[in-house]
Amino acid sequence: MTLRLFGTALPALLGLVALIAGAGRAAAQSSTGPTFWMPVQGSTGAAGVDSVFYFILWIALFFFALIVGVMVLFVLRYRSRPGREPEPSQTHNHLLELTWTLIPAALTVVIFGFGFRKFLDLSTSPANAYEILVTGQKWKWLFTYPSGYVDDNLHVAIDTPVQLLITSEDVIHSLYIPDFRVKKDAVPGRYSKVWFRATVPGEHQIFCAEYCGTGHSDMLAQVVVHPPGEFEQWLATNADLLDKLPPAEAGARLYAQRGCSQCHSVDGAASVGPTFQGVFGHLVPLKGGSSAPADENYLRESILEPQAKIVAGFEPVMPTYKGRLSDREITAIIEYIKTLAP
Amino acid sequence: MTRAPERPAAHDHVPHLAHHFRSLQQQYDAAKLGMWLFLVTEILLFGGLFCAYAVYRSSHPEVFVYAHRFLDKTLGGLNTVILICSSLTMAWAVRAAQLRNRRQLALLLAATFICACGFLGIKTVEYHAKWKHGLLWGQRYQPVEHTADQAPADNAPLAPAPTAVPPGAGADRSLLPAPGKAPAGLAAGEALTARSHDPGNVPRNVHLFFGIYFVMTGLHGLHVIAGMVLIGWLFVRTLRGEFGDGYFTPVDLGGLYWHLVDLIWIFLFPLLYLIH
Amino acid sequence: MSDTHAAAAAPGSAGAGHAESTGLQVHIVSPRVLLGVWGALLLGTALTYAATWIDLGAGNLWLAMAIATAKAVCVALFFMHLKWDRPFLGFVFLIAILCVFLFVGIALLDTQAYRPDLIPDYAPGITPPG
Amino acid sequence: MTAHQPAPAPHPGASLHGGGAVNYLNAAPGLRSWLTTLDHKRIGIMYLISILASFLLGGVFAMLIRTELLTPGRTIMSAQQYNQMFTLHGAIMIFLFIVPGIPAALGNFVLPLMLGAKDVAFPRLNLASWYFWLAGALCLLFSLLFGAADTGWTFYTPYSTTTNTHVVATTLGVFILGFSSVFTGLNFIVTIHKLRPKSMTWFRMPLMVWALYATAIIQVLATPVLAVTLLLLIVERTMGVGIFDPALGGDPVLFQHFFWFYSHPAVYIMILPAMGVISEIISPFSRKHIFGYKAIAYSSVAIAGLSFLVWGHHMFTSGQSPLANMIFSALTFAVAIPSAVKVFNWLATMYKGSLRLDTPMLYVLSFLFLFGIGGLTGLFLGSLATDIHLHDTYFVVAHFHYVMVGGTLIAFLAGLHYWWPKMFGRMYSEKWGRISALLVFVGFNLTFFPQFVMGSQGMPRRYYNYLERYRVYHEMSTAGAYLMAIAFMIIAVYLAHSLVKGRLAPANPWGSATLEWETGSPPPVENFLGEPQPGDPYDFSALVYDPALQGYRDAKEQA
Repeated sequence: MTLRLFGTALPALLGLVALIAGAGRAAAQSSTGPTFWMPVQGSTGAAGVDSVFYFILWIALFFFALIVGVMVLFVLRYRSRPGREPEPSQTHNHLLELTWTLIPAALTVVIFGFGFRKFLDLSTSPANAYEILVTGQKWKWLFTYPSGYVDDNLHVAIDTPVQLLITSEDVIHSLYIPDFRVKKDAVPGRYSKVWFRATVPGEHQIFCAEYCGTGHSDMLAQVVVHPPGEFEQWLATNADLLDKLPPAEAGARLYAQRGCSQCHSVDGAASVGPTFQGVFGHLVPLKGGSSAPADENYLRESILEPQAKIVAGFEPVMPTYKGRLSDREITAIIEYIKTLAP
Repeated sequence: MTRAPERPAAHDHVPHLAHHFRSLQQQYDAAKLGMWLFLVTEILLFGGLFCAYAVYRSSHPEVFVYAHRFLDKTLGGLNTVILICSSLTMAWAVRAAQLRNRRQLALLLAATFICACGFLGIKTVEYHAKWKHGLLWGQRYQPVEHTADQAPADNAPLAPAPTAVPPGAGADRSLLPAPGKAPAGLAAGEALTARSHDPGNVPRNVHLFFGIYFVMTGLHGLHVIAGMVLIGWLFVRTLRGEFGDGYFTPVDLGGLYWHLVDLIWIFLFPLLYLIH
Repeated sequence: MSDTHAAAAAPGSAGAGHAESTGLQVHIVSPRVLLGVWGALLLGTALTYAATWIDLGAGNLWLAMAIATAKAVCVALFFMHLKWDRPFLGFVFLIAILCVFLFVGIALLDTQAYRPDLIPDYAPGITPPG
Repeated sequence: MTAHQPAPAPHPGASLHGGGAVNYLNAAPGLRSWLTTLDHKRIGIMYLISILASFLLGGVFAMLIRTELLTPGRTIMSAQQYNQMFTLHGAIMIFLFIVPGIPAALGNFVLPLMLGAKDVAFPRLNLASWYFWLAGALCLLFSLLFGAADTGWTFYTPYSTTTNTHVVATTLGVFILGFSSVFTGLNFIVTIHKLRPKSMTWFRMPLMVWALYATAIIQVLATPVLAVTLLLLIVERTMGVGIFDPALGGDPVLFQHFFWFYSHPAVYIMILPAMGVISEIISPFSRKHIFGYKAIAYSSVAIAGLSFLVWGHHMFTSGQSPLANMIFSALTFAVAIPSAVKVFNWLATMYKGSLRLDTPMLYVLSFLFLFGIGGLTGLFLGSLATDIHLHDTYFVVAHFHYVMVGGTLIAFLAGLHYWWPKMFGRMYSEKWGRISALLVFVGFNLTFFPQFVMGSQGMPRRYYNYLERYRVYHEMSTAGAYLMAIAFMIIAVYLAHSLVKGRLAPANPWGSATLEWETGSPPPVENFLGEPQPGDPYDFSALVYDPALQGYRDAKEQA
């Protein structure tokens, strides 16, 4: 019975070991491409982190194989069966115990040192880094460029050191770019710094890694890594969109970029907040039975003092946008809402 | 630990010896170790608050220096003295119990209880004054105009209306018959009037100090109340004559608890009231 | 951890007595000691109070803490019987203190180290009074 | 050795119902006699029932979570419900099940028996701790019914101070549970120091006792800090004292220091007793003296000590200063060493033995396998560079579950099967025991191994929705979870069945040399009918197998 059990258990567990090992090997010829364990190495820092990862992986695999190997060996050799008596052996052996205390001790010191060195590379940014202000808010990332232009995706130039100044409007978020092996909490009331030098053009996923409520898993964005020269172009065309575009169109862009879209649909579907579709010029039923006409003033007030009038059936969860949207921007958004007839 | 099974198990011959102990000595040692471990948890409980205090004092020294002046050194000092006296009576009560002096034990427990009441009474006066002047935590920190001048009059209920009195003089009313030289009180008064003349000097986030003040003294106050319940219970058992025959473990343990409450106040007083 | 090999407990000194019917070995603190400690504590309080009149800058905090610690030691040793009890109880007490120091120490070290990142006086939820 | 026992067969208290012998189970009838009992054995059983109930509840939540995650976006519940689910799953499994699991349930039952004591030092406190557990559980249930917290079991500020769910009820529940945990720990420390018979010296104590001792130290020293943290959180929510809320000038990172000062040692509260159980079982089932007794004993205490120095490794990305990061990372690796020592000693114990692969031993073997993975993956998270990438991803979730489920839960099952005959005087079905042990092992790996991969691929934890690229891992994980659920149902069935139909258990079915096996199964109310004679707890030379008993007895004793 027991034997049959292990007959079935063994292949399973050995298969697992083989899987990890194989994966480790496949990865060990570390190309920049994605591997079984790690996503693309999209930045200069990534390679360093991965080298530590695989270093530890090999040590771990060695000890795991050792432990399980010895265990399985003993089970096969010493399992009790008719006529099998335990053979006498030492109940302790200081030399042996000292060895298997000191070897792991030494190894951990090495692992720590290696990991710490790479950590320093990650955390000390070059002086000439291009600075971008990152603001987390429920449930949206905002990226403010030196020009003052704000976008909802992180656009950077390839092979340029970029320093992110990260903060939060409300609760703790965490900016996480797996391809760059970069993660830093966005904490209200402080600026955290993190830097990278992107090496792979194209889009890279941004997650929020610190739990921040209902929309936590939708608090996504992209890093767009521009080939040489294109970043400046992109910034120039987007910088002054309030001047370039008619208010309603600019409002549409702001609606998408400044987080309105997280809670307010434009297709009539209610989500965290009421939809924008067909709001303007109609009576809005308010909490407590009364109602209010949705004119420019009502919309402006709802943006600046969201708690003033709560639409019936919704929670008072919207943060104020006082100081976060300029007057012109608010006007533009209102113009956009006007265009959203049912 | 009042739950320690000191009470005699019905079938026992030796009174007060629970069935699973071999000797009273073993039972007594166990109870004592248990109580000390309980005190350890109390120390770490307050340890958290001391940590918060240390962090905010080091990050907002100006707030602490400014705000502590609104606390009344005199009342704080008075409470310290009261607690020290209660510790004496409690320690003496243990001696009385050991010597089986039931009457003395009852008296000393009563004295300790009265001290505790006094302590809470004075705390109430202080809290009330803070409340009156809006010297509270978080958004409730809404100091009334020129709180500064009135602050030393915290103990108004004890003193004649402080309005006419020069700033700071209010403080000594509580102790001295005539208004006049109470260095601490005056020092506070001058400092405050100096500040209240140019509000530019008033640091931001003063409410942090009061948040910490109320949390620390509040939790300590709760422990005083718990101690009073404990002492009251010991008092009743004494009247019931349970500690007449040299059995005194509960008194001993209650004493340990009460001394810890005193210990914590010994640190709270200088940290909150006597910042320089 | 020798305390477990029990029985012969605290040595009864000066005012030592023990309750026959219980056979407990306990030290009974003499009134002289009690009053002496009480006096010392009052003196300590007066000192802490007085210490605030002289200006030692940061020294004041440490002075106050030193006096408070001295008072605490008095209470622990005499009122709480540590002087005559099993040393292990004192050891337990010290472990607790040590833990608090560890906690406060590291928390302080870290918060001071990251202070430069903080936005000074950040408190949007507070409307500054006055 | 068992001279104090009346002649065997029928064994003292060997039967549950009547059968002559009076034991702790049939001594006093009626529910009331249970709810007011001061007998550590009965309190242990009450704890066992309660924590198994909460394990069922937490397990149901786990299945709901895995079902929801079967597809990206909505599968069966809303994001809000999902967030409350994983919060409750965490809070219930940690504070109601794993923390009290081995110490309060199994430990309460066996500790005095192993020491040769009549009871724990403070039986009333012991009962009180159970009632505190009950009160805390009720608080959590209340919050569950009226809109449970959606903060995650970590209650991070400022989210926990601003969300409009019943955070106060949940935190209050956890706060109260803290008392039950402290009282258990305090009770154990005093019991171990003061209630051992003269001849039970420190180094004759079974390693389980050492483990419980180390655990108790952490419980007493760490839990109060959690208590004050939760108190501050509660006053913050109810009165707006802004100590941790940045909106009021507070510091949220300080909250994390507070929280992890308890919650990291807490994971050792969860794993240390498990290690004790392993040490207890591996030796008799190998018929070999435990290897390196002192090393294992000291490593337990060492882990307890070190556990207080590493909390900051939960905060490498939180804005903790690089200095603190370095210190904590370095210290974290120090904890790895005593754990490694234990594993090597366990392996060495099996060397040249005669291994009986019964259910408890199968669980021990899968513990070595799973805890091996759990421990080694800890290296990735202790190392700064890699933790930055892996922190708050499924890699952490997998690591945590490999240690807490693969480690603690598996050891709990091992202990439950090992002591089951002693607790209830009945043997369970060995066949089904082995089958379900294997199912649990396979199901567990299928559930959590894929989470390592999706974690290092970047999948963040606590996500309701996820990118298509992670789907396959989630599907594997969910499948494994169902397999495990089936295995647990099988276990429940055959254990329940054994209570009524199981073969009567002998006093010493496994041939162990610790004292609890010297008394009847189940033990009499007084634990021992005579004065127990402590010897070397891992010397089996005096024991012989007696087919008549279907168990072991002292060689000198007449059958």
